[in-house]
Amino acid sequence: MRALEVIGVEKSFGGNKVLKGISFGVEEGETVGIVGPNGSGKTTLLNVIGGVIRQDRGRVLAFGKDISSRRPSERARLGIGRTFQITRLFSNLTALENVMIALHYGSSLPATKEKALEILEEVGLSHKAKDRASSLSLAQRKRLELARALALQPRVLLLDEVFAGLNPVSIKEIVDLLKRLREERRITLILAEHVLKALFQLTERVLVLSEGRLIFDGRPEDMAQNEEVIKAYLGERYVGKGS
Amino acid sequence: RLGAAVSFSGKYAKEGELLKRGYELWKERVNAKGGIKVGNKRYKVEIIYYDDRSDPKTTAKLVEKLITQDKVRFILGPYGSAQVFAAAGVVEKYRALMVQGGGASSKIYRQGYRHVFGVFNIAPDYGKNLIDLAVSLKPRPKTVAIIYEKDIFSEDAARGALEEAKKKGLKVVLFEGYPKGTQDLSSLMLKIRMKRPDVVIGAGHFKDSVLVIKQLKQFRINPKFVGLTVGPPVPAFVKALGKDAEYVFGPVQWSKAFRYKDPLFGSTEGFVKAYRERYGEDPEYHAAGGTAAALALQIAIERAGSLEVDKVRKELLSMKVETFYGVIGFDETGKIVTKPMAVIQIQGGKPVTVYPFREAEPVYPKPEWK
Amino acid sequence: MSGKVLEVSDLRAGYGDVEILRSIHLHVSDGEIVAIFGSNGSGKSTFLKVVAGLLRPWGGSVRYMDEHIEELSPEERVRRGIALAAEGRKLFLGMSVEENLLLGSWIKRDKVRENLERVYEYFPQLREKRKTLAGDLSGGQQQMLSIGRALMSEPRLLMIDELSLGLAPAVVDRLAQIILSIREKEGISILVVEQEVSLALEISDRAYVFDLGTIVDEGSSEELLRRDSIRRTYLSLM
Amino acid sequence: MDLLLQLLLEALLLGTFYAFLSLGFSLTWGVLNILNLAYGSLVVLGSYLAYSLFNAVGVDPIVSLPISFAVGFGLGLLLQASFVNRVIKLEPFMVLILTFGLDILISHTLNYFFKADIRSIDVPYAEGSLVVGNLIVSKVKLLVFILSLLFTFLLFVFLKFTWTGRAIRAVALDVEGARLVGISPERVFALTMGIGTGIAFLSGNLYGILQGFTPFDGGFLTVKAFLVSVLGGLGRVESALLGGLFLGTMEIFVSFYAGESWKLFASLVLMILVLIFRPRGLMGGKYYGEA
Amino acid sequence: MARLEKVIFIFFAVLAVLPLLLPDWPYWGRVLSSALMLSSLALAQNVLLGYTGYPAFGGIAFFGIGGYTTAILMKSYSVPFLPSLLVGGMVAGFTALIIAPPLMRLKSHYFAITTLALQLALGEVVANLEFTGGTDGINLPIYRGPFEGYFFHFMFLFLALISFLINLWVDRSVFGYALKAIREDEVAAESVGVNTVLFKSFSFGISSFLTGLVGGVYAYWITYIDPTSMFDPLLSVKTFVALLLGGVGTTIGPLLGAFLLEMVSEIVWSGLTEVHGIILGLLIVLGILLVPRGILGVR
Ligand SMILES: Nc1ncnc2c1ncn2[C@@H]1O[C@H](COP(=O)(O)OP(=O)(O)OP(=O)(O)O)[C@@H](O)[C@H]1O
Ligand SMILES: Nc1ncnc2c1ncn2[C@@H]1O[C@H](COP(=O)(O)OP(=O)(O)OP(=O)(O)O)[C@@H](O)[C@H]1O
Ligand SMILES: [Mg+2]
Ligand SMILES: [Mg+2]
Repeated sequence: MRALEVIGVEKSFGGNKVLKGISFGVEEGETVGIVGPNGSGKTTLLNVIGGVIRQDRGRVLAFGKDISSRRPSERARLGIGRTFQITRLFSNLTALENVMIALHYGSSLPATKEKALEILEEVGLSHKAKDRASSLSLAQRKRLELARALALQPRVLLLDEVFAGLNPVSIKEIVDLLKRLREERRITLILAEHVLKALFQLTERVLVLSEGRLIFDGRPEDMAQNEEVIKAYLGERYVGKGS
Repeated sequence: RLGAAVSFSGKYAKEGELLKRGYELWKERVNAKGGIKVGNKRYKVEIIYYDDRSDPKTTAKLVEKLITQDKVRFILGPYGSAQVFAAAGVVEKYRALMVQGGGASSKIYRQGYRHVFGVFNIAPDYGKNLIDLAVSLKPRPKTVAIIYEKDIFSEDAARGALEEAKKKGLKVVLFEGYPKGTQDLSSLMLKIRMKRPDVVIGAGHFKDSVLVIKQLKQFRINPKFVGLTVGPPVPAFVKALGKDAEYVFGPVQWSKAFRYKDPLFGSTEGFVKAYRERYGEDPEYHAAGGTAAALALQIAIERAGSLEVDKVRKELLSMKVETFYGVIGFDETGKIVTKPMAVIQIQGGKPVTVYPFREAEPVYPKPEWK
Repeated sequence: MSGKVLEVSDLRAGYGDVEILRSIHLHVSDGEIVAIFGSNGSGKSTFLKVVAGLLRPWGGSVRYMDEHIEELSPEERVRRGIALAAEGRKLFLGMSVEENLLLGSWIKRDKVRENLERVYEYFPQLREKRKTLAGDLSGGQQQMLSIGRALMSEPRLLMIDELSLGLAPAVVDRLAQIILSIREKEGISILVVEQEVSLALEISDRAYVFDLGTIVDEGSSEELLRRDSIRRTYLSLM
Repeated sequence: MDLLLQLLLEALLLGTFYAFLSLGFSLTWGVLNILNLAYGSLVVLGSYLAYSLFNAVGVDPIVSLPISFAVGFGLGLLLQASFVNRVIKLEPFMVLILTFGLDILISHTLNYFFKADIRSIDVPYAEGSLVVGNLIVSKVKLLVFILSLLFTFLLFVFLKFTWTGRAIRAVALDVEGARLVGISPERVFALTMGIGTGIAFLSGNLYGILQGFTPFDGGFLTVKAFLVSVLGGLGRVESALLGGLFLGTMEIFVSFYAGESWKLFASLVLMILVLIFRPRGLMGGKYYGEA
Repeated sequence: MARLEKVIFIFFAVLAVLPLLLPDWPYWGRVLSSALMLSSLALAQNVLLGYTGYPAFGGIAFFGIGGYTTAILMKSYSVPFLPSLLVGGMVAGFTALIIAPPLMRLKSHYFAITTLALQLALGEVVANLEFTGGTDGINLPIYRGPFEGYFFHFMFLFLALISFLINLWVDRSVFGYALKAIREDEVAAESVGVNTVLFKSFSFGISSFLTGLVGGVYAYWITYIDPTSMFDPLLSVKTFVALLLGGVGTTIGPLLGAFLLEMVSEIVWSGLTEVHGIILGLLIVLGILLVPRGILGVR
């Protein structure tokens, strides 16, 4: 079954067309990378799928259900979890509480707490459980966002630049974590990402956005050969270096 | 010991000050005679005052404080119907006793309160008297505009005027209220200016009266008859407006032209004289009302020979005494039912009684503003 | 002058009573590009904040052009030529791109126009978006604006936190070129925090490696690039 | 027809005064992100200053205008030095309460010294009114109108054509960001607070000429200033003018056709609707300090 | 924390027997009632501001609604007190629930001021209508019945207890966590599955229901109400000062703040009646400058 289907989505901000007729589908358990120049509309696209932004035109289907006009919270409960490019944590609450809130349809409080701790452990943040989210460093915040999204038991995970600002060690850890999740729970992953090295370890399929248009949909290897993609996104030098 | 929460500041500062003078004059007079006689003991009178800033809920709070904290059982009323109204509930709740000469709204007496008495004729009489006078003048006016401040007293007074005007066949071209504390009546003035009424009645308090006159002049509105419920008899009215105050009419609860005997001052004249000696100007009705309220309370206490609220209350209900202020007697609801009102006009910078009996002839129609 | 634009010794700093930086020794010479990398949460950003004056050091000394600046306010430091493109960017989100840039030249008001042209040359995207509110920019565009604004004050020492954060590869490339050419043309010193180690070492002359609030390694970039420990931890993984 | 003209005239005169009155308020709001609930009381303070100067020393209330501004400016600096700098870091809502406390403090202090009596400054040469055809204009209103217009224009020029204006806004948006480009936020705060309070005093001076006032007028003046700021949208002098005229017109027409008593109600409801449906004011444009 | 909360229950118990112990009850009864009333109001607002992050500066609008509903039912329809009160609270609560979705799109001081405008506007409406008694206000019947001198003390004590329990529940429950998430970041809250509109409306409704109840009891207690006293911005301020003084977002803070503020202002009021306004203003200013986070503040 298709985990996600985006059909002809358009969005503009005050005359500025940011998404122009985007359509694609993602199978359950598949991992898809979204890349593209800065300002090409990746974040906007994730926001439309997550429901934070309402599209002007087009539809979004999840597991066959039309969710185009559902609230973000409903989508979350349908199993669409996400992280934000510029992190949006509950900054005055502790890391633990941040995760607990996402778990809030769980059972009793102590049980929830235990579950939350487990998830923090999973993303390697259990030593910061009692710290306030606002005191975390950038990378720690990213991990916490991931933990919070995982707490929803998502079937689809939208990740907006999770690797940005992470050092190679952390990147490796997160990559491994995501791989494991994919295997254990068949989670569908959609990553908007600039850290291609990390991305390519995870995915077999890349979508390239440019000025709000989908200009490429295919394997990473082919992407590096695609003239248009090179011009719009990668730059000559990247190709030169070879990947 | 008595207590009073009166307005010394705010909208009603002028009237409140006069009321206090009335209380003070009474106190000094009584204390000079050795105090109030209860049974065979005499008690010196002491009055605790608080300033309610012309704000009813402050009044209520202060009266509550007087009763619970200062342990006062007998309250001399505040100035202003709204204030009296607010105080009344508190007095009733604690079963204290209030005699007041500062609130005239008829609403005060419609609450079924048993511990509140008042020496003012009720507010509709203010309006009624003004209209009665107006229609008795030649040439008989045909149209009237009535504007009022939206407070418990003024609205009541304005309705009195409205009813009387209808009864006497005057055409009411404007009947409109404005909120408390309004400082600019431009839009009302524009309306009056359009309707050109013969009579303008303004129901409000001192400050409103001054404002109405100023703005009538500013908008060059010249009715034949201008009557204001509160203000004209107060000396400060003339002071504030000078020449513009001339020929304005105003109803009074009491006039120094009254002729009565009095147990404390001997007679109305005696009261006027005492007041003049003490304060250097003639008394008007606000002060007189204060003195009269206190006097009524005193008489009731002395007759009861006790400081128990219930006994004093019984005496108040049954009393019928002649004082400088007129005959004081109350009905079941606590309002005075035994005395007349009058109307004055400012002439030569002084209020003179022109109705129902004439110290001087009323000047009518009123000359234009200059 | 000792030839050192920035010289930090035995610097300690933290938040509340948690010590984050313990005894940092670091310097930047005139015209040098220095990179900082290291594990997450090791205090890199904290260090830049201290140099920019946004955070008071607990101890140690910070000297800029041979003068102690520990007590100076951030704005005074800007006046003397220290600019920071901060983590979290600190842009004026409710103002247009151009206004953000203009304000970057607050202390060089007479040369606004020139500076503006220069920055637009470096970042043509910003010229296109110059009427857009900074808050409506995409993440990468904001990063450019942040660096552009820092350049507007004609700094002597330019500090950039997370240089390539969220930028498309093409932009990263260009940025690397830009950094080098800025140094070339303007002869200023640059201190960058960068996670992408190969990039960091490529553009810098020297580098420091942070871990847990201390410097665990340092040296010329070429040297570090060859060093085994670095290769193993930071470069071989991918 | 005459009536309509008359009403529009009144609206113009009143609205322009409201516009000027609100400028100081919207400035401190926009820049310092301080919703100064004590603003009205500061205005009233200005009225009492002019009143005292007039009654005690005999200074003409027009001559006292520069004095008012200077005193207000000084007071602004003082306020700034004594707490605004500390408060700026607090949650906006805390500041709201704080300034309300300040409002209570000022109004009750005034009440203590001046009592709650209604005072007025009578300008002898502006008494009475002009009659043009069937229109009637009170001279006082005309005078206040002209002065308000003049000051509004001056402020417009200052904000529009100076670097200071830009710095002021930068600080409003991101204090640390401003520091990073070399602006001293403290100085900008001081300046803004000074100008804002100066305007409060100036308009207080005008208010005193316009009509009677009491120590407790501050509350509803704050409401007016707030209304105008919200109606027009924050941040621009033009918006304030629009907001002022809008409010003035509405007040005049509502009080004429629906009665004086519904005036405040109408403006409040209007404001609520505008806030909910056009939170950026009628002129659009984003508020300062909002991403 | 948990221990401190036990202390609060003891405190409530003490308050319950206090009427038997204190001499000069009418006086102390009044003071304690005021303090308990303020506590309830502060606790009610705490649900909204402390946990949900919405400062309903004009929350006293619902005090007015509750008070007037109760008063009108009792006076014009001769409904007994308790049913009237309950209806009063519910009218307040439902009104809040209904207006919440559009109103709560506004945040921070925009929300604060809009609710304040609402409060003033309602005051104006009430002042202009006939059946509300207009500006004249309403005189309620006077309570004559068992425990005459203590009745209102117990009523307010009961309300404060209820409010406190609700706060405790919110502080600990899953529901409360959802509110806290809204307080911190609504977009993020939505993204983890919290229906923000629903939850914040509920929070507003609960807070307003409590506020409405307090208004109803107050009206009956004070016996005379008018628009200025029931929609009084000063009461809003006092509520929030109590709340902020004690500590927003804690269960005990509001109680502590309210008692502190009421005791201090009682002392000031009875000792220095003439200048109490000045002192009150000064206290607010100093209080916020000195303890900007509240005595027990967490945020
Ligand atoms: N709220 C908004 N209002 C107006 N324009 C917006 C808004 N949000 C985004 N934009 C514009 O839409 C375009 C796409 O932005 P988006 O954040 O989706 O880009 P992106 O692909 O995620 O870029 P990056 O890689 O830099 O994060 C940008 O040009 C941006 O300026
Ligand atoms: N405002 C703050 N209050 C308390 N602790 C903080 C604060 N900011 C950062 N920290 C802590 O200080 C440590 C160092 O943070 P810093 O941001 O300097 O790290 P960094 O090296 O820049 O990490 P990253 O690579 O993730 O950006 C972290 O453990 C973080 O939790
Ligand atoms: Mg993005
Ligand atoms: Mg960092």
